[in-house]
Amino acid sequence: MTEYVIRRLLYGLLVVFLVTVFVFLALRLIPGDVVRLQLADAPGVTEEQVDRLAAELGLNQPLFTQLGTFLADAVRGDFGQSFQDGEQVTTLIGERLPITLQLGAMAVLFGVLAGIPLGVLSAVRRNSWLDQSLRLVSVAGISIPNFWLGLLMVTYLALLFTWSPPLVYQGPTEDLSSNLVHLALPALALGTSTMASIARMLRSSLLEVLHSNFIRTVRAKGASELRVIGKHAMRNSVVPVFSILGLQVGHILGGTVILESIFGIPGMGMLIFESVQMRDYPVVLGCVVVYGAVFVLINLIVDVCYGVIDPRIRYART
Amino acid sequence: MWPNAEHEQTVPLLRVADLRVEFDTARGTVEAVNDIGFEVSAEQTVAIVGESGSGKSVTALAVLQLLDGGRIANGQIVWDGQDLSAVDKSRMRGIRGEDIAMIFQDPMTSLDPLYSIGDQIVEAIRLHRKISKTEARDRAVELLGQVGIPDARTRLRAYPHELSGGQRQRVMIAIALACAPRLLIADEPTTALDVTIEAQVLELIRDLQRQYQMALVLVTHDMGVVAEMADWVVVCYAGQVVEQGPAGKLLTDPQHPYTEALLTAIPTPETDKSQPLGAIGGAVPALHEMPPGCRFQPRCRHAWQDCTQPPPVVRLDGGRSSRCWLRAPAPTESRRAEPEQELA
Amino acid sequence: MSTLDHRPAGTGRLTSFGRGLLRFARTQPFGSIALGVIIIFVLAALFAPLIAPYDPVAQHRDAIQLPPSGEFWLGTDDLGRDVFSRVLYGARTSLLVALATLATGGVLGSVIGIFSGYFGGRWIDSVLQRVMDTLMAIPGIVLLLFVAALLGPSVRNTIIALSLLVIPSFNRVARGQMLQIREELYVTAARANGCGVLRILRTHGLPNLLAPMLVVMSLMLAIVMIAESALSFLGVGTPPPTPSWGLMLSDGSRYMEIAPWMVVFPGGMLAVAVLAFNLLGDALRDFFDPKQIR
Amino acid sequence: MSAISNSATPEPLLEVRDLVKHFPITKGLLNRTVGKVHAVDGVTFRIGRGETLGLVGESGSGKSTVARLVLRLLDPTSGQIHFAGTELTRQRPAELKRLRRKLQIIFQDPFSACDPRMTIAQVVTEPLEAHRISTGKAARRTAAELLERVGLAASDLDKYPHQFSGGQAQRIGIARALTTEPELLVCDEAVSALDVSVQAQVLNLLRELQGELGLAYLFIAHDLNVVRYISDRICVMYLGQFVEHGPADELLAEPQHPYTRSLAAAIASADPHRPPRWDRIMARGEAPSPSAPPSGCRFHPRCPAAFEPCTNKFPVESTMGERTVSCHLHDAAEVLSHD
Amino acid sequence: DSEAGKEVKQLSGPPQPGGIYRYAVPSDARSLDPHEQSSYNTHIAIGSTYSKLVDFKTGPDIPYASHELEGDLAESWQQSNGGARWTFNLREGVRFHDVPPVNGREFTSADVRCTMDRIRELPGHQVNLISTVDSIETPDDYTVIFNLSQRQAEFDTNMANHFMWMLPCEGTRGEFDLGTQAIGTGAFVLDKWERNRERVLSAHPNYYEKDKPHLDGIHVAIVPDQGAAAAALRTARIDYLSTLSFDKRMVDLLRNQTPRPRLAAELSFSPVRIYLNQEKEPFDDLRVRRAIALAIDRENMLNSLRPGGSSSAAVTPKLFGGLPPEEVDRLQPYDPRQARALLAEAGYPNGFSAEMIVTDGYGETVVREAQWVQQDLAKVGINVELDVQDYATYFTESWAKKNYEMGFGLQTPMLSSDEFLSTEWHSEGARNWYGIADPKLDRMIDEQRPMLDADEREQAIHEIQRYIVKNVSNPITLYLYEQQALYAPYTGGAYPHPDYGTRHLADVFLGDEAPGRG
Ligand SMILES: Nc1ncnc2c1ncn2[C@@H]1O[C@H](COP(=O)(O)OP(=O)(O)OP(=O)(O)O)[C@@H](O)[C@H]1O
Ligand SMILES: Nc1ncnc2c1ncn2[C@@H]1O[C@H](COP(=O)(O)OP(=O)(O)OP(=O)(O)O)[C@@H](O)[C@H]1O
Ligand SMILES: [Mg+2]
Ligand SMILES: [Mg+2]
Repeated sequence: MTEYVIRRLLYGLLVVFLVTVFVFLALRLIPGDVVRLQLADAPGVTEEQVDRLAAELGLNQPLFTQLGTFLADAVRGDFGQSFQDGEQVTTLIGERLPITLQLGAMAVLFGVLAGIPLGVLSAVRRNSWLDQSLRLVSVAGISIPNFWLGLLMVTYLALLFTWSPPLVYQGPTEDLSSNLVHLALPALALGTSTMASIARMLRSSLLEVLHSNFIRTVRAKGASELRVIGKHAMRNSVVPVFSILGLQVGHILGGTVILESIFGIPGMGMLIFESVQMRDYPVVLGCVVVYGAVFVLINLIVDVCYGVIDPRIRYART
Repeated sequence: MWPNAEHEQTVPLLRVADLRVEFDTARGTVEAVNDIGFEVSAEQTVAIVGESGSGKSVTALAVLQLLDGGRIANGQIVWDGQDLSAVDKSRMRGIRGEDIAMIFQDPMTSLDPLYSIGDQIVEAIRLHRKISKTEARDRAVELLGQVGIPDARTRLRAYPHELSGGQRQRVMIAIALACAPRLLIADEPTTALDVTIEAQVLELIRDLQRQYQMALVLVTHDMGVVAEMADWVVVCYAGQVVEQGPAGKLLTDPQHPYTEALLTAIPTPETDKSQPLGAIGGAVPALHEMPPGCRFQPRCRHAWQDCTQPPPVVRLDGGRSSRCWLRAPAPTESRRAEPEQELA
Repeated sequence: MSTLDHRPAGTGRLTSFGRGLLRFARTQPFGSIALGVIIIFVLAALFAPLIAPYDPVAQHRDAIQLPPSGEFWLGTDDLGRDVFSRVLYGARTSLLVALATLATGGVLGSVIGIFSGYFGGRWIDSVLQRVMDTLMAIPGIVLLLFVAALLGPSVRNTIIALSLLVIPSFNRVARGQMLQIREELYVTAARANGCGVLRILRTHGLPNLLAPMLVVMSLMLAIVMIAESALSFLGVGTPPPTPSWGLMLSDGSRYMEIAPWMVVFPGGMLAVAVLAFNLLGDALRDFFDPKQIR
Repeated sequence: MSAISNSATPEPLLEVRDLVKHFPITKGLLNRTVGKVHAVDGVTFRIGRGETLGLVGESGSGKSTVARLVLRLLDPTSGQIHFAGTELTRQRPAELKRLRRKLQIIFQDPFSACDPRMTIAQVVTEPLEAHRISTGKAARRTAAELLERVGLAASDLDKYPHQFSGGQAQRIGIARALTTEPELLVCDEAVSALDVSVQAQVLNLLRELQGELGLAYLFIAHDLNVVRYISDRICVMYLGQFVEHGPADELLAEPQHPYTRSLAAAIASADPHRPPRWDRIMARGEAPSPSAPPSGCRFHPRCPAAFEPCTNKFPVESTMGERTVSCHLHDAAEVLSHD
Repeated sequence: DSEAGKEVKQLSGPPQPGGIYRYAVPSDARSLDPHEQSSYNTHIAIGSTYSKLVDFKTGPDIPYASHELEGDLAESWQQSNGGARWTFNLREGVRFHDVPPVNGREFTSADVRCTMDRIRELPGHQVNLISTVDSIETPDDYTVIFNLSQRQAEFDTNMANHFMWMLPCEGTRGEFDLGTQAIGTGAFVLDKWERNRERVLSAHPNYYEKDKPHLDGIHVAIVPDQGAAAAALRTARIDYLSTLSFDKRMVDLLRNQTPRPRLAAELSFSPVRIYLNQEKEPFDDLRVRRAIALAIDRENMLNSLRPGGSSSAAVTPKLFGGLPPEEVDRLQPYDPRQARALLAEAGYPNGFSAEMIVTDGYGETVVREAQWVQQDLAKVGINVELDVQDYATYFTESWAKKNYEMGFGLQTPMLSSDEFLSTEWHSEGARNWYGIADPKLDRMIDEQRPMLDADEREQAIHEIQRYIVKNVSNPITLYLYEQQALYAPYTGGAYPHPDYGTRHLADVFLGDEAPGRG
């Protein structure tokens, strides 16, 4: 198992490295002059000033030197400073990543907590009207863009209940209840598609499992239906659900820009969006590296979870 | 209604009568079991034989009310004087495992792959016995020892995939025996196993049956197994019992053309290699295209015009019976078809 | 049997296709409705110029943000353009983007997956999969913004960006399937019969891959259509004035309260289309499930 | 190792010598090989034209691996396979493909051996097209003839495999195997999955075809009665090796190797008067893993007659007429009279 | 609602002290350093924290966007030497915020010098505003004298520019980080700044105007989404919402809901413009440029896509020298007929095709306006294809590098007519990215700068603009639009100025019902 984890981590490192190189090169390819952008509204900027700023930002060096410098620094945990405001990229990410992770975690939690009962209900009452309507609900959950849900929530909660989410984001340590209330709606909007996918996936895998021989064995022992489903069928159908979660992570971490802006959450999505728009190379790169690492890590965790759930997988890997 | 076999006991432990089981499929409702009936008494071994699809497993599952998507459309399943199709769910759960236990056809897939075998045996015990986990584990060790798994205590932690097919089937047996049931239904317990292992497993079942004084319903398609194990044999074809009787008599003197054909189709050490085997032409009819009348008639070498009518169940001596026009009380010789007329 | 030989080639297939369709209609009522809806959408998109009462970009400046009426069936937008005509033409863009994305991204991802799967375990597989992992580990938004910034927003570039986004998913499924198919007994049988790699891929690989891929496609289509609208929302999708559902949705979102028709119709169409594709996907999965064929 | 003698002295159709197949067990970071599965560990046999060789043994003993090696669906680790005078292991793909026309295989599960999305016509004509023997209508005509030959109807051509019963599906497999007019047919558990009544039909068909076409069979099964019925000679395999070999009836009537005896004893019989077989079987327990075969005689941990040399010395093959056996009990002088 | 349609009035005095004023802005400052950041966000963030020497007048009796000046840190000021020497007399006893390292010490002329020195050191727009300054004299703590290299009539207006915040020497010397901290002399102390979340300000107890500010403090939330901000207004989480890009009707909807907010329409200083690259055909032809100007139905456009506004020529009308809107309309009417005629004259009777760049970086409405323009131009035969670019590409690659044919967008507002004319229309103008090179125009622009007689100079600037409309017709200024702001009904004293300052917050007060009072 440890060997497997180490191996996966090494692959993960390779992936993060590739991502970095790719994004680094791509950033230089896209048009938009970061130096001039910074001097945007300053008429009368001279070429010397442009050159000086470029030198300050390290942009006058050959591309591969820049890449090398970046990688060397990055290994030491230094992603440089934002071109925009000179803030340390690590600080910026340190501020925002936890927020995005919390939001993502809440979304996943909601998706799981709502998706699993829906899926189970659907499978157990297969082909009943309840099943059909739950299926329709879950398909609808996938069909509605999350930002659209977010917009609807904000607008109509204010209109119908004269209630709107808190305006200023508070960290969980500052004000936990405000923090949770603030993140609840976007987590709901974000988690809806996760919920829907889980419900769908769980339904079909549960149906398969419920017809399998070993479930019949459990029934033949005289176990109650609750035990059959809760203890045996669920655990056996949960692996595909986990793989969905692994895939959704990318979705959730990368798909929050609009929701963050709707709910005024200072998360990674907005940071990435703005940094790309402003060609703030160090920030984009820092974000992408961190994102890649989180992605790799979460997928590793998901895979390790497979092993925990399924001894066969554990066995196959050690 | 099947004639009551003249067993020594007066009250059978399990009585299945006129059983009809239906399934709803894409092609409409099909009758997987059309008319099956038999009785099992304490300590007796009843073998249900028949080709694939003849309804053996469905019958076995119907007894435990474990039909997945099917329903009992007709007939009775009487356990110890109680009609099982009428008892409520919780009572049925009490009967499963406690009174009637079952071993399934495929040991490879019949154990939950995610739990250790110890957990699964313990579960079977604790579902019916109010005992502590440790006590249950001790009982599990004992059971594993009985089914011949060495080093039982450490083996409790093993997962099904770590065991060979034979060992898994032994674990299945241990689970079935967990609460010392009065009836064990073994649905083809050895089909997936090697011949040498098969013999060992059958021996085990036989020994345990003696030890626990269980009645045994053995579902199989292997006449060899029947010969070794059964007191009473029920031959099924296409969802019906075509013949039943005491094992010794039935195997040596079959009273239904199907039983007879089946016995000649199986090569034995004595079969003449220079001759073709006595194959039965054609194939078992599909559920949705059953022939009218006798269901075996299209493949029967003795078929004659009466066979287009449903044959009666004819009661013969020694408690035997046969579902065949040939055994009907007043057939005139002239109405018989030429036996040579083969239907290929 | 000689009579059989005179049967024109292809009839067997045609009738079996027809039979398949009938079976589909019978066993998958939801899927059939969904298929019907999709066909209607596609036809509406194809014949938009014939159906649409107005030029979708024509601004009726005396009719700005009018509610649905006899003149403008679904109302007008903030530039006085006919929402009905725009929804029709928007179907063109949206469906084009979605379908073209699947045609490029789906095919590319599948080809990589099939290839990778067939050579599963060898170095070529490892290399391809690391590249796919990389693509997956880049946040989608970065990928999309890059393409938009690099090539500028346009329908074509939206397709490119979204294709990049879906390639890894298709690769995953196709590779998994191929790894399985590779181990199937019928593939061994084909090898024993003297079939070469290409023949095996063509006669066994592709047809057996097609069904699951079709299902993935219908599901991915939903994702792509939603992503397209998100792109428009961020201003890096389909450039105006070309109508697309996503763009209309994002344009109209600011007017949700005063001109709901601006969002209800394109949003509704989007949701219905996605729903239809999803249901079709579900239905296809059930339909192609070998257990169901019996 | 000595070659197994053969009644068909003239050049055999298939001659396999010292065939070995090891599957690597990989592990860890760099997929390094940490062990190997000794699936087939040095087997030698011959099959003459028109002859049937039965291959029996426990599950996992390497029977299927032998079959696949003979067809070159797997590359052997070492050893030679001569087929119709050509050394198969050294052939280039094109030549191999040509040779495969004469070598065909039938699998245990007829359904999974047919692509579920192909019609029977497509299934049966596939080899014809692969070998460019015929295409289109001509191929279809051949297929129709073959279907009728194996007892199906030409009208079945446009059906799909799942529309057939198991016995019919196996006939389709046989028809497909016959398309290229093979000389050797490998039947890997070809009747094991069939119902008894249908099994008899297929066995009869195989015998019939052998008579007509002069086919040779490598017949793998675990039902000894079936193997005895169809085979001229039988090889008994245990953990990748042959332990005994000889004419079918003789071998089963008077098994020499303790494992063979065990097998023969385990044969079921519908005769209710025979004593139960568990009183007869000798091999207790289950076979060890082929990745860690026991030292010396591989059967010794289960052998009731094992004595000291069995645990460390490899048994030598002793030959007696048409029979060979690898067992220390039969070393040198103590030959077949031993019982 | 019986009250619907009734105009809500601003609370009238006398101002009540106390309460927290809460409002939302769509985006936050990246840095608080006014010399590193020219952005609106930075300057409004520090606008009530720092003070300037002079500032634009605001108040109940002053017309919106007046360019009249009043003393801020300077009590009085005069020019001499024909506008080449400017003397500012500073208020005495003005104290900085009591925040280390400045610790509430008195503001003196040394701080003015520190600030000016810093401006001269760093690149940026502000350098241009004092480019004529030769030397600075600080004879005593309360006097500052600027000696200019040339006569400059509008130097005091430059000093009212938002770049001219007076920073404490501690800041310019680097004793605290100007990027993250703002310690000034303004009415409010910046207590907390959490970037992209909120800014918390409290009243400056020693503010030089004794009874101000009225408020106890200000909470500014960063709310990027307009819908969310509107929801916040509706649910009384904020008291004021500005720079709405909502449709008029949407605003009306909000206005008729409880609590009924007050609408203030404030004319933006950002001109909406079409600009043409004169180095490319056919835009080198004045007739083509003029035709484009005449082809746009801008009044209709302004009222359809924006909440209303005003026509404008080169210099925005509210500034000194701005041309009256009526005259602009007369000079540049909507006349597609003539536009077509001009095109025909220029050799394009069937029009032509061209590409127009536009960015969504200024908000979606700009892209909508571009579509409007596209259709108007289509009517006269000019087939325009829109190229929507992201802001970075648009700004640095296309516009500034003259890598375009036509462009459509907003111009960052400038605060004096000279700034407009000399940077954009002068052939050597720093932002002349249009290829305008008209010697006569250059001469006219150079000549107006030193004119001390206001009337004479105003006439000259009018003349320049007439010349630009008729003979340059590029960039074609279409209009200024109104920015809408909604105030909760319990607010009073809000008289903002369209420059980037927020000094007026010192006058704001809250009524009794204000939730911010509890
Ligand atoms: N869930 C089901 N739905 C539809 N048909 C079913 C179902 N279960 C069983 N059947 C059908 O019922 C018939 C009897 O099946 P059953 O499993 O009892 O046969 P069997 O005698 O046990 O055969 P085998 O020897 O293959 O186990 C078969 O034709 C089978 O296809
Ligand atoms: N591709 C493979 N990789 C690794 N091990 C393999 C592979 N194929 C077969 N083996 C191993 O080789 C041994 C022999 O397998 P083989 O399938 O030949 O046995 P068999 O005699 O045909 O068994 P059965 O009766 O179950 O079909 C087994 O232990 C099997 O696990
Ligand atoms: Mg069965
Ligand atoms: Mg095998």
